[in-house]
Amino acid sequence: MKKLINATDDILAESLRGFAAAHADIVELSEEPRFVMRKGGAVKGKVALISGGGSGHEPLHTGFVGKGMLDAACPGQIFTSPTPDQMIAAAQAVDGGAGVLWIVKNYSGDVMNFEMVSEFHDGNSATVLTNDDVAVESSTHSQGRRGVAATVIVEKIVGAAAEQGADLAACKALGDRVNSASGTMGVALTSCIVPAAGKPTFDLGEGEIEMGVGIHGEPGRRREALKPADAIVGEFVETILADLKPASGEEVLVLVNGMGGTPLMELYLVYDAVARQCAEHGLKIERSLVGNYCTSLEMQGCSVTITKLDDEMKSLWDAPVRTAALNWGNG
Amino acid sequence: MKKLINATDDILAESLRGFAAAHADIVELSEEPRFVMRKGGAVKGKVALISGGGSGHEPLHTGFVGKGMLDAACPGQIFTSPTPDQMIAAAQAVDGGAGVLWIVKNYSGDVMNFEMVSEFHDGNSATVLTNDDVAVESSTHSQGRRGVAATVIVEKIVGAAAEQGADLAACKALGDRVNSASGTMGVALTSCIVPAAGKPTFDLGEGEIEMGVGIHGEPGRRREALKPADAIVGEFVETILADLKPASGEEVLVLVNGMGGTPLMELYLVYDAVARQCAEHGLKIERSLVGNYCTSLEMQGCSVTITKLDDEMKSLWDAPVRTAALNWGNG
Amino acid sequence: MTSDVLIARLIDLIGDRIEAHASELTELDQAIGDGDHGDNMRRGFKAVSGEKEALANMPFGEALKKAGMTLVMNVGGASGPLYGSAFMAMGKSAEAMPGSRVEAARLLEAGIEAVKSRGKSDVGAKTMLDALVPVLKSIEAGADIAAVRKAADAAVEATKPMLATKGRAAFLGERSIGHIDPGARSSALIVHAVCDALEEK
Amino acid sequence: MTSDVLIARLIDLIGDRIEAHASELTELDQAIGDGDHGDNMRRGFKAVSGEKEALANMPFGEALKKAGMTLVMNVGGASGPLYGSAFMAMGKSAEAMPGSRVEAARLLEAGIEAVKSRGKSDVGAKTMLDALVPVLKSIEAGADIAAVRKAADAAVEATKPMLATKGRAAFLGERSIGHIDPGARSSALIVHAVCDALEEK
Ligand SMILES: Nc1ncnc2c1ncn2[C@@H]1O[C@H](COP(=O)(O)OP(=O)(O)O)[C@@H](O)[C@H]1O
Ligand SMILES: Nc1ncnc2c1ncn2[C@@H]1O[C@H](COP(=O)(O)OP(=O)(O)O)[C@@H](O)[C@H]1O
Ligand SMILES: [Mg+2]
Ligand SMILES: [Mg+2]
Ligand SMILES: [Mg+2]
Ligand SMILES: [Mg+2]
Repeated sequence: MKKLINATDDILAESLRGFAAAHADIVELSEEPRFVMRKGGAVKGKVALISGGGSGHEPLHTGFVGKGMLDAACPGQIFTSPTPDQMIAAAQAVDGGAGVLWIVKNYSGDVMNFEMVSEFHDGNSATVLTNDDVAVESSTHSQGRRGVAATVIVEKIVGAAAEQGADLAACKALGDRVNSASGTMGVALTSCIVPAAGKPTFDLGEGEIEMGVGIHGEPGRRREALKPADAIVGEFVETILADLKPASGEEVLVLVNGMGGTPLMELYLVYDAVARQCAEHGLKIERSLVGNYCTSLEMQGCSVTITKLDDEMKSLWDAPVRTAALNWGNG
Repeated sequence: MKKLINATDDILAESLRGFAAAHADIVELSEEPRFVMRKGGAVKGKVALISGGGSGHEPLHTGFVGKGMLDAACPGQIFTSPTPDQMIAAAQAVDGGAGVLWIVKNYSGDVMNFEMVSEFHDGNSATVLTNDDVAVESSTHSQGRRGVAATVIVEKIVGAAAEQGADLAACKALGDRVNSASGTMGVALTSCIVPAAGKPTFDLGEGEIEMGVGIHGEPGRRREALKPADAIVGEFVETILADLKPASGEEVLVLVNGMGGTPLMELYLVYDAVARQCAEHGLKIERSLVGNYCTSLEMQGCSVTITKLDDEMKSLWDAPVRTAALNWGNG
Repeated sequence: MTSDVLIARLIDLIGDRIEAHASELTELDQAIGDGDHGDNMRRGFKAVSGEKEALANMPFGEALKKAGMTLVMNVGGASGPLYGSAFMAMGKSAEAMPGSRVEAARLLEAGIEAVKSRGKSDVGAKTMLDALVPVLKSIEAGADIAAVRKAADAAVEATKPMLATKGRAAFLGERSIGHIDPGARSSALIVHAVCDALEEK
Repeated sequence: MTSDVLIARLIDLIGDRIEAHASELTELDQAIGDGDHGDNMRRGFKAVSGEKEALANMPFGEALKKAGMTLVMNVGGASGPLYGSAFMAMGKSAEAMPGSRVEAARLLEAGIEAVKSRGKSDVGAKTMLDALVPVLKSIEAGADIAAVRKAADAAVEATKPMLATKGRAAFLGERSIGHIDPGARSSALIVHAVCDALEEK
């Protein structure tokens, strides 16, 4: 295992300290229990958006804390859901009296830990569960689908609505709507290495890829021979559109998300392929985002997310945001 | 070689098309000759900043084209300086009558190609040559030092000055000043793979790192055993400070730059180490940037740049910028 | 053995066994999960070990509840709330050390019920329940300590051909078949440690 | 051979040789450079091949100038301006096909001078000059075609122990020693191709 680290046990603490120091104008860090919150804490009268999940997906979620997006993020150990004490402390710090919206990716660990919060903490709250990964056919399991990169889009759009004063019920409804309007599929060219494990989660041969991979190095649909970007994107787009069933001429947002180890040059090449194929399907890409947003440590690969847009979602996407990882519209 | 690509010969064209499509609100692409320019082209009366260099360092330079930074960027083939026709066409497209400032990284190929431009094209122009890499002791060669990540800082600061109306001589002087105030050193944990070569440029053993590596997979100071982030950063900081000789209490900007394949989590951990060590040296980090800005394809590793700041540089750093890769201060 | 001695021995023995098998658990989790189960368990039981003194001086039920809470607040992931809820539920179900086979079975049953309701799952989904429930059955059937151990090990092996329908492995569908469930294995490790403690009596 | 035939043959022979040795050039460049020299040379001479018809119908000197410009506008990197400047300078130095050994030497010398001034370099810096200059010397010394070829190959080998002080390899310092310079090798390939063409005469 080759990483820019000191001791395995200190990775998370040191990385969060570096993050908080580099973005001291945007966030504040609580080390114990561990959470990152918007600088200044609770905003009176505003619904507080709190997300969290295992670490190793940076900038998700800490990089999305700030004005117009999350009020707090609770980072768990690498690939491990955070614990209820973190969520409770974060809620106490950022609840501005209008309630808390939890944004949770659909993994049993995450779901159970967030569920436990309500057993220890009361307060007005609701939960949006993201489950945008279309790779795994839902019929073959009872766990539902995984929440992956569309979580970024949910956090951005609902974050803007909360900033504009939407109440808890409206935020919850909007979050569910964005999630349902989104589909994602990913591919891995290489495995990630969980530091505590010290070796790759899986072994891919020189000519192999894992189609439909998750963001924890979980296996996906199938392992197959490396194929051209156009063919990979072809399968992504077909699978996502079969799920989303957009109308022809429908407006969409496209997120090409790097898994952490793939350079921008390749991500833009993938975006080019997605754009060509969306055009063939008669879809209009109205908004786009290309970069590393929901990663899986140093894994090489990418995911593509397509979200059907309506006018409200478009205007909320464009609304000002000021976080470490997304920053636009600020005077 | 595992990359998200179609044919090797099409990588650059497809990636640039994807880039231009994803950022159509910021840039325009000329495919033949190849350059990316600020949307709308020449700004009358403003010094035009043009940079360029081999591709594979994304977002450098195309990702820095836009208001407050570059007017145009000329991407060469991967790791290969662009050709004079690209530079000439870009200059014709963006020269607003106040002259062109070329920003060139110090590599013989880049220098020679940019030099040739003046033999084919006349017009008022000046060149800033960046050579911030302190890894290679300058006495052992006559090529001077390489230009690496500080180029980003030069482009940002001079870009802001040009946007505010500085003339060509002032832009040139400022660029030289920022370059001289900057030092960079990098490390590779893995090699990059040039697509046309199809295999890694160098082989590093499982426990080896290349200290002082460049951004083309060129070997650096020496190969050695993997060591903790603190020790790597220690050598970086010592070497850079020996070169910059900052006063105690001096204000600095720190750029922790990923080489393309290293996740943000590790880059922030490196930033934490840099911050601790700068504090020990009595330096005040006034500004910082952490992320993938001057990369080397999928190479794992990072570089650290320290720039001594004065008040003018600080205010120009903070000035609005609107590019694909850096975006702040815009209403 | 008095309750305080038993609690202290349980903490030591479970902690040692988890520590010794942490990489094995992680490897199992790498195959059908995300490769953190060993580290999760180790972190959790290290935190419990850190409270050994305090726990040993509590009534048995209280100690279990407190240990469960410690697991919940330190482990995270799926195993944190599951083992945490199990220990908390066991602590609630019995004030004192179980004095008989029947009481021991009741205790374990309470833990199992908590896992089922927390995980919205049951046997056959290729989870820790597929180790815990067979162990409970063997206790109820009157097995001696050696037989309980055997039952645990056999149950772990039996998760191999199962298709996962709960937890992270469920995302693999058919590809989850042929691998041992890491949570079943960690449950068996805990069962073994408990057996060791009881033998010391 | 008439000028048009020679030009066409040179284009074909150089192009073939570069194509056949592209990976070798890249491998040499991976060791002490950035691994693109093979691809650079191939791209450049492919572009020249694309203009074969037009070039063959030009006066010899014009064709060299045009070919040089094509290299400059298609190669990039260090080798683009260097080989491009060399060809342009050779084209400027001679209007017609060299008719004698002395004229041939003058032509090559013009190219070498252009490389020196474009690259601000000279022999001994471990560059293409360390292949080209020995070749010029052998021509001036009256070597036959076989001997010129040998001189080129020996010169390439002789770059191995050199310490690079120009080009990308210079950043390596001592670590550049022990490797052949890729540009010296590509220069030798071109020299070989020219020798082949002349032998066909
Ligand atoms: N819904 C559930 N019900 C019962 N056990 C479960 C459930 N989900 C997961 N598990 C158990 O948890 C184990 C995984 O734990 P761990 O790796 O620590 O958490 P995570 O899956 O969040 O990474 C699985 O092997 C399985 O035994
Ligand atoms: N200043 C120079 N003078 C003469 N030759 C040079 C100089 N710089 C580089 N070269 C030659 O160019 C070759 C490298 O060409 P190439 O790999 O195509 O360009 P780059 O180094 O820009 O990647 C070197 O092997 C060397 O022979
Ligand atoms: Mg986990
Ligand atoms: Mg090059
Ligand atoms: Mg796990
Ligand atoms: Mg090269």
